[in-house]
Amino acid sequence: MKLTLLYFASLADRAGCAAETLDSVARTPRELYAEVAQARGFGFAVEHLRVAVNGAFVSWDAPLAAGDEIVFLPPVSGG
Amino acid sequence: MKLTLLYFASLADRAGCAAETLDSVARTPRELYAEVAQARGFGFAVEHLRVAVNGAFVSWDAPLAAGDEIVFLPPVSGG
Amino acid sequence: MNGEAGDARGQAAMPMKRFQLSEEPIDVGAERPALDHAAAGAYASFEGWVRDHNDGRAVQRLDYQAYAALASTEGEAILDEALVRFRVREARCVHRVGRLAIGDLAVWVGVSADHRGDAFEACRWIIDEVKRRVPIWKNEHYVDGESGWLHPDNRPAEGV
Amino acid sequence: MNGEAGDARGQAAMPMKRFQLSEEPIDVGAERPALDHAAAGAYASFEGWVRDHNDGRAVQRLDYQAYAALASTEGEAILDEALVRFRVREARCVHRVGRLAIGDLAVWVGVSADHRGDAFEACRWIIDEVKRRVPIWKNEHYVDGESGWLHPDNRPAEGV
Repeated sequence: MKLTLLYFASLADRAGCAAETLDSVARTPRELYAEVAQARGFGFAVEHLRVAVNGAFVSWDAPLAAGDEIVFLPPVSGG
Repeated sequence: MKLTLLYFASLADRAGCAAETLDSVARTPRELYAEVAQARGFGFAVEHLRVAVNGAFVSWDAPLAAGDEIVFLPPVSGG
Repeated sequence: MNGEAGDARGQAAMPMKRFQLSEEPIDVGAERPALDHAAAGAYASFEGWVRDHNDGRAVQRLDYQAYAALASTEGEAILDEALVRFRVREARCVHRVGRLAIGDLAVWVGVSADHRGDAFEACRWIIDEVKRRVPIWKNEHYVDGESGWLHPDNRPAEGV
Repeated sequence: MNGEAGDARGQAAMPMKRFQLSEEPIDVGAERPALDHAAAGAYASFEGWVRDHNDGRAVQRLDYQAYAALASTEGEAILDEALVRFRVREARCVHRVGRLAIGDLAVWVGVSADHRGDAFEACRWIIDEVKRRVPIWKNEHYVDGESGWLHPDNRPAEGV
């Protein structure tokens, strides 16, 4: 199914882009991250990331649906 | 000896004046307060007041000298 | 007479969000009227400024990047939660995004309350939560020409 | 690089007192530059406003009376002590005297520091000490026409 990923901060730098659309068989954010981290060379373990789907935080094992917008969020540093 | 007293807040209201000069034989602020409290009808016990002489906090048993300016300070309510 | 009453009344009078991302310099004076309240005797505020150094390195400027959609809802959730957790009248926060120079105001938090203890505690809690939860990232540009995204790694992300 | 260094350097550059009594409205914007510091990332402030009620009574206005000579030295001592006790860069306080109306700013405290925890703690400590130690008294004028000096009697004066 088609999924959209947005990248921020060091993940965007590493990916070389702010967004991409891909076809994936991943059923959960956890499976998707494993796939993308290998392809893009992301170094973060999932325990150091949060994940959002369609603009809301979700669990790593939440089900994904076609057309979802997924964001892997590295540790924040605002303020 | 001649002493000057300044009054603030409810003590000024009770005394009916902001300052007075008087002759006293009081050797300490404690003795002076006993004398003045009786004359003026002040209700505060010394434990609820602080006392300053010549612009600095002092002990109730500090010695007084002629010409001293004494202030009995009721509990404060700034801020 | 706490924040909940203010909420109910504020639907019409206070359409503005409590949390805002801003690409323009933060105008604290313009934010303040939202916190005025005849019954509120205490106002506590916090401002975070861009420092000229961090971790021993000389900083020249920095960029803040936000995942805007989620940062807005998460920031709003923090302020709404503050109004429930603390006895405060109103609370606001503005966070800059984009390019900032040394001495620029990066984040402002303002809280009004009847009593100063509540104002201080809520203000402190809000800035702590904003720094912990809101998806905003800082890219520091150092005087030596290098730059880097800050991802505090001493604390794993919590919850979901 | 804490307040003590700032003190030494500040003798010439910073002739103004850290604590001020003011018969005029407090201009926070005019006070702020004294707290700017390129190394200070955090600024915490407190403002105390005149409330429209106290202890269940409707307040119309109030007067602050100070024993000015001692209030100035005691206020200054509190701020100097804050620079020693806390890792802050600068700290200031202005307290109004005279007649104030509802919503007027009665007291302002501002603190700059490298880290927010120190800024918050010092700011809170300063306002607590000012309220506890500085000889200023509040005379509340109530809507019903009565008035009265506030002398909190639940805590005896300490020390000397």
